Amino acid sequence: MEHALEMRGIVKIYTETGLRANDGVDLTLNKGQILCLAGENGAGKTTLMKVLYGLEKPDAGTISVMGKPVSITSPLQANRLGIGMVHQHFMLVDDFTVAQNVTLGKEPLKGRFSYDLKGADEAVDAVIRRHRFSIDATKRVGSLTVGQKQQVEIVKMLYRDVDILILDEPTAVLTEQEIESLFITLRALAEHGTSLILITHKLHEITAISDRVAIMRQGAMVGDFPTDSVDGKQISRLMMGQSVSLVVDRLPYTPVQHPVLRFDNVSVLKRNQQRPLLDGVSFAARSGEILGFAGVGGNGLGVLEAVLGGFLPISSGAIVHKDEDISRLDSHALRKRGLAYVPADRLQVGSALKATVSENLIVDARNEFTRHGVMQRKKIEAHTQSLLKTYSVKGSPSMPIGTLSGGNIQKVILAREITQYQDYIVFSEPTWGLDIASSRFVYERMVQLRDEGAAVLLISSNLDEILAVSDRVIVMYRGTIVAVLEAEELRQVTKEDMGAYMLGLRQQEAPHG
Amino acid sequence: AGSTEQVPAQQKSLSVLVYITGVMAGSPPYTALAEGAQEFAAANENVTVKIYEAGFNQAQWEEQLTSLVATGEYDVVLGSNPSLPEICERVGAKFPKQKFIITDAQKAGNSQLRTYLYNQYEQSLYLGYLAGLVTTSSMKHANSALKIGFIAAQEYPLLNKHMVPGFLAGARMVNPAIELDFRIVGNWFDANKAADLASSMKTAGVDVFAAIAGGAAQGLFKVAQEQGAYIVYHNTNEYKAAPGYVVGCGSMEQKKLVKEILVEVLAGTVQYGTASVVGAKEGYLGFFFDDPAYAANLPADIRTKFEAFMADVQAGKIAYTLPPL
Amino acid sequence: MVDRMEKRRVTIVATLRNSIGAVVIVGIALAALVVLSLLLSATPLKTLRYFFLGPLQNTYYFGNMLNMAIPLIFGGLGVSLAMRSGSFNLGGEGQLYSGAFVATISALALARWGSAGVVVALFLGACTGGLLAGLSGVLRMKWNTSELITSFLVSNAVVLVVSYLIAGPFMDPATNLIATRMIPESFRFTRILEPSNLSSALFAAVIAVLVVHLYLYKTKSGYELRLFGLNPRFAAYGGIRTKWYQVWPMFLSGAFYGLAGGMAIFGTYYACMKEFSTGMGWNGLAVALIARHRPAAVIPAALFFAYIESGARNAMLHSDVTFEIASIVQSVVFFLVTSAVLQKIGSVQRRSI
Amino acid sequence: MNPVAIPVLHSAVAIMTPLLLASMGGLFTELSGMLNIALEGLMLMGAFASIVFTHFTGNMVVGIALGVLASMLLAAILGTVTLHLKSNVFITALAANLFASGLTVVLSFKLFGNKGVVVFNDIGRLPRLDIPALAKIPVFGDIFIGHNIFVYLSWVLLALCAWVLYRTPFGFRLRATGIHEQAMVSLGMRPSRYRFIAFLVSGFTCALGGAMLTLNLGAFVPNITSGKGWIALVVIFLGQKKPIGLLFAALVFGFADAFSNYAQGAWNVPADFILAIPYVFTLVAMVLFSIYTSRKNRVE
Ligand SMILES: Nc1ncnc2c1ncn2[C@@H]1O[C@H](COP(=O)(O)OP(=O)(O)OP(=O)(O)O)[C@@H](O)[C@H]1O
Ligand SMILES: Nc1ncnc2c1ncn2[C@@H]1O[C@H](COP(=O)(O)OP(=O)(O)OP(=O)(O)O)[C@@H](O)[C@H]1O
Ligand SMILES: [Mg+2]
Ligand SMILES: [Mg+2]
Repeated sequence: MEHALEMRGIVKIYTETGLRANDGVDLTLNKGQILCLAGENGAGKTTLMKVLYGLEKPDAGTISVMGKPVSITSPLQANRLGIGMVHQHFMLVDDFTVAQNVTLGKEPLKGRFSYDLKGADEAVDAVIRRHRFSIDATKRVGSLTVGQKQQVEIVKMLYRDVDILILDEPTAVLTEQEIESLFITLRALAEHGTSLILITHKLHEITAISDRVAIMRQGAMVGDFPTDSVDGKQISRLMMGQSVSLVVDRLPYTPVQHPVLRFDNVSVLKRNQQRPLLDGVSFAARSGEILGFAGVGGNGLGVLEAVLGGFLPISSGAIVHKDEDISRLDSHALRKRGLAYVPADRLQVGSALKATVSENLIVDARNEFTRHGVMQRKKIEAHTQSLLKTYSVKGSPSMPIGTLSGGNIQKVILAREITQYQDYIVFSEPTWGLDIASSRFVYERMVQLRDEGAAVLLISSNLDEILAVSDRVIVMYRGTIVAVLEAEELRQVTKEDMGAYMLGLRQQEAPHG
Repeated sequence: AGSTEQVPAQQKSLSVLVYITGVMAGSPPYTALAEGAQEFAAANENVTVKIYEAGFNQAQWEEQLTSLVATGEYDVVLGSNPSLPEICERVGAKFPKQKFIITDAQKAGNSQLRTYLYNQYEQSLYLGYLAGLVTTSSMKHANSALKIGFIAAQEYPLLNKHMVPGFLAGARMVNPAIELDFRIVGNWFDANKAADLASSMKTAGVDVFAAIAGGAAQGLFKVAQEQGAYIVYHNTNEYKAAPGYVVGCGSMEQKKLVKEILVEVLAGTVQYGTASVVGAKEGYLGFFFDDPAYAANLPADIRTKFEAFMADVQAGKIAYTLPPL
Repeated sequence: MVDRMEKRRVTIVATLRNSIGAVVIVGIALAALVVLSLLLSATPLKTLRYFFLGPLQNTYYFGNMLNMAIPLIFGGLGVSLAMRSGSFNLGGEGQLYSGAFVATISALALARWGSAGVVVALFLGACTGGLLAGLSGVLRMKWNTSELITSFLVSNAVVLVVSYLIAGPFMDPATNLIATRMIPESFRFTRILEPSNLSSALFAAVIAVLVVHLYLYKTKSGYELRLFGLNPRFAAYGGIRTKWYQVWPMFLSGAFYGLAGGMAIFGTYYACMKEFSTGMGWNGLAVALIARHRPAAVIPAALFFAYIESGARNAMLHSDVTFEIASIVQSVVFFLVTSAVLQKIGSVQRRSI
Repeated sequence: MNPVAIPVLHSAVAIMTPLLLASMGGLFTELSGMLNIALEGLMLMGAFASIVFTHFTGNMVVGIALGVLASMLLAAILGTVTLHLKSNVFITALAANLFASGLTVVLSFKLFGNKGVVVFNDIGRLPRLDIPALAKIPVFGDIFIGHNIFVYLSWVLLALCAWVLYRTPFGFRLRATGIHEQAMVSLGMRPSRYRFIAFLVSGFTCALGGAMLTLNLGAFVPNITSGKGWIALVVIFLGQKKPIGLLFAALVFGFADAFSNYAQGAWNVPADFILAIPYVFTLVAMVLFSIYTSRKNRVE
């Protein structure tokens, strides 16, 4: 069978840090094959793909496509060679519609010069329907949820009918349902002879979708098997050096009844938005529990996060922290009261990519490192060093945090927020794009906090995560609470039931958190 | 008290610095100053001239003049600006042998300094008188309104204290009811803004204009020709700038004065320490009667009235008090 | 410990690389000057000599060059502060001019106070500039009106008003210059390097650079300011007062411009002349950009700028170069001065295998 | 309608035209993600070159065309230095302004032996649009008819400009470049190419704006643009970076300026204050607009 793609001895060194992100990597891909590229955070997967897509110039190595040796110096060339890439981070123009984003650079014309907008809508709509996506070609991308944005990225490539499609962690931000439909699409593509490279950290996804799995570790290729010849344990052992399970053992559930944080009938309205973003939401987060919030993108999880973080003022109702009304407080005031919060968007909200690791680490504890308004460099240095050690972050205090891999960035954020926390802490999508080890690390920390008596609020669109670590689960639909599950009920509940709640097909009567 | 300088040997070479406080671009008086000196140098092979344009920023004039004087290359500095004397005094204090001769300025009692002040009040007076005659006349583009206009690039003492009041006073000698519409462009080059101002003034009833606006005056010339209005112009012959519409041009004999000054310098007879006011009587301010455009553009009755007035001015028969600068 | 040393080594290497790049740029720029003067000057050699050596040929020119750099340093610092916080201050002209004016009239009013008056007057001048720029900051904070444009508009209006005040109510009747009265002797900075105009304001400038550097990199407020500039959403998330950092840096940058004006008066001119500061605001901005908003780099940038400026001035004074030719030559230098590509030429690709 | 307003509005329409033209080109660079402060210099270049070439070729159309080329050449230099030598666009643009102001005078000295005003008597008046039928329409006719062709050209160009930006692939790519450069790169397009073209466009329209200043006058005055390029930049922002917005914003400034010209005669307030009116007026408009927009999308 002919190789669609063959990479030999790829070496990529980042001159700023002198780090060998790829160190003589070989990779082959057959026609119509789905290959999963796995590996811990910072293993070099994205780098390898950037090399293939012409975004990074390799320091050594050869690439041949469809048997022909090529040198790919720009994405333009990659496109010409039929290679398409869906990036780990969105490459979308928010102000444009879906169709305009998809057709950008390959616009249908009306006459000789003018852009056939209608034609674009139709063409893109056709692609969307053919692959059973759920997005509207005429909608502004800015108004979409992350899940839908991810779909746009994929449609972008399908529209360009590429022969080799790279997807860098496309599932990280998708919900069960979205992932399911994505996989159907990908299989269909493979049937039609498209070859796919899919980067993911989730073992069951690897087994579910791939024909072959290639595993990277510290810049090198450490394994390459037919998927059916290996099981999850082996894969994770190859990735991490030891096998990792996501089950974390914990103390029995004995929450203090008195709530730390309470929402009383909270609503958020916004001009020119037909329905409320949050609609009469009431719940209480108690000390010593992990309270999970599940929901499909677009149903208020992000809003809830924004409200908890103090970015979005509420329109009615009250938020009560330790018997004090904090409804009107902004982030600044909330932080003063000890808000600890791991945001979903770790790159835009959770960190300043150009700032150094230590500058990122001390942002909400900065007062502790100042005397008479002057920063105490030594103290900060020491603090950073120790945290980097305890959280085993690959990176040094003076590096710009932007040069760390996704997993390491998240570790830095966790370290910061956990040190900051006093009595409650918010995690939003804490394991997006994290490898198993890192994910487990996050869960261990969450449980540890809970066992120490924290009220942990976990906002996540990842059902396995919710079900794995929550003591109670609140399901959101269209900005309202449709179900609250605990104890037995929670242990009984199946993913299907959850799905029904999340899609608004089913609803508890008068659910109260 | 004037202190006469030692008479030097006849063939002594002379090096002159013409210090332009601004740029020659678009400024007839500065151009005349420079050309006068250059022509004199051309006529006397032992005379050399350096022209230096110091730019519009008055704050930098002293530093640059100091740099030039410090070289000791120049026997005398020629300049033309009311504010130069005080700068020259400060620079001169550092270089006691340096001599300065400044026109368009007034300062007595410094033995390094000789000044000549053009009586711009007087020129504005007779140009204003002509404007008065025109606006009250029945000439083609003259209207019934008793309103004349003055467009200036920017405001400065000589303008505010001599030219504008003189212009109005002159017009009021024709008819005390005449009003003056005075407007500012804001800079020396926005000719289109000047044009907009001019047409706005035209709609407000102005039919005769004067302008001290450098390059921006182009805008006035354009509007005058397109919309029909008359112009009396200071210091230079600009009849051709708007043929048929420029009805009178005053003259300022900067070149003549410069050459006479340089002759005195060569002869060593400069009355340093004294300040003179020169005007129509002395023959340094006048009017371009001899240009055919003058006779062609103005009806006989106006010309006779104006020439009579001019004669009186030159004879010193017109009574006015020169406002202090 | 080892890490510390390694870090130092890296930074040294980096700075060396940058300086090589800078040299390359200056080299090219100067080469361009040679070509231009060959084209535009009848006495190219003379022109070049005065252009390059003029500013250094005697204490007078050298002092004046340093003096020219002083307001550029203050202005450059101001802009750098604003830029670091993600604001753009295009109002330098008006802020500097009004600062100078207020400092001057305060000095005249406080004539009797002596040296205490100097401090107060400069402070008031700085506040004036600060408030003008701060206004743009407030507008951005409340309704996110582009501070870039509002500062520019405010400045343009203010320049006219100040000019009116100088030529009108505050004009010194005793002079034919359009200027205020002279500030009292006791307010004038001592001249150093006579006969040049250089004054002790130079030390103030150097101190200011130090202060700003320490503020930005050593204080909590400076840290917050920089983070806000790097990522406003992160700053908000981290509990930093984002509203404050839309106003405060603008205020500071205006204040430094105002100070630049005051220093120019107290150190050099002694009276506020009409439009004396034309161009200083823009030049301060240019200096900040050449220095890539690094306070420490503002000094060399300002000196470079002043060197080019006075070089041009010198060629005008002593050769046949005119005003316009000088500005063409300067423009060529500015075309190249910030080029990153040329910077790279200096940089040695570092391979660690 | 009162007799004062008509002439004021009439001259407002004329005053706004060079600003509108320049701001159109500026809009392209702005949308491509660059703050282009070289509009002033590009205008000056066009102003000088087009009248000089008209003088030498004796044909206004050819003259303007060559003038446009000259300005685009300067824009190309600016683009190359900024994009390919990766220089700070603000500094290079300042340089371009300095360059234009110097070069125009040097050339006019070399060509006409005069550093000052150069009057070209051989250049006819700009053709005007006088359609008696339309001119008769009461207010409209008085305000919009009888201007020189540049006024109407600018409206046509504005429509064209809107079409290019919102109805052609180029327009979408240009705007994408400004909003999300990486998105363009990842689709295999070169942002620098679109930015370079944007520079050329700004050279093109600025030249026309400048040409109107000199040809309208039949003379070149050093520094004749006197800050109009900067106002054009303001117009872009006040116009919310939208073609139709430019029209509105340019009119706001044009009106304020025309009004201040009138006010100088009508009020006795120090001229400097009245000269400040356009800036203050524009500032107020700017603020009011941003208040309006911030109110519009706010969480209640
Ligand atoms: N632009 C850069 N400059 C310097 N180092 C970089 C840069 N980009 C990535 N790196 C480093 O290269 C290594 C590999 O990064 P890469 O993003 O390829 O890892 P990854 O396998 O994609 O990890 P993840 O699963 O978290 O995305 C990491 O250690 C990262 O810190
Ligand atoms: N921080 C915020 N400020 C203002 N409006 C917001 C904010 N977050 C979300 N919204 C609005 O709420 C709508 C739905 O919210 P959002 O899509 O975030 O819900 P979600 O379920 O959190 O989606 P996701 O989980 O993908 O973030 C969005 O269209 C957006 O307009
Ligand atoms: Mg990756
Ligand atoms: Mg009349």
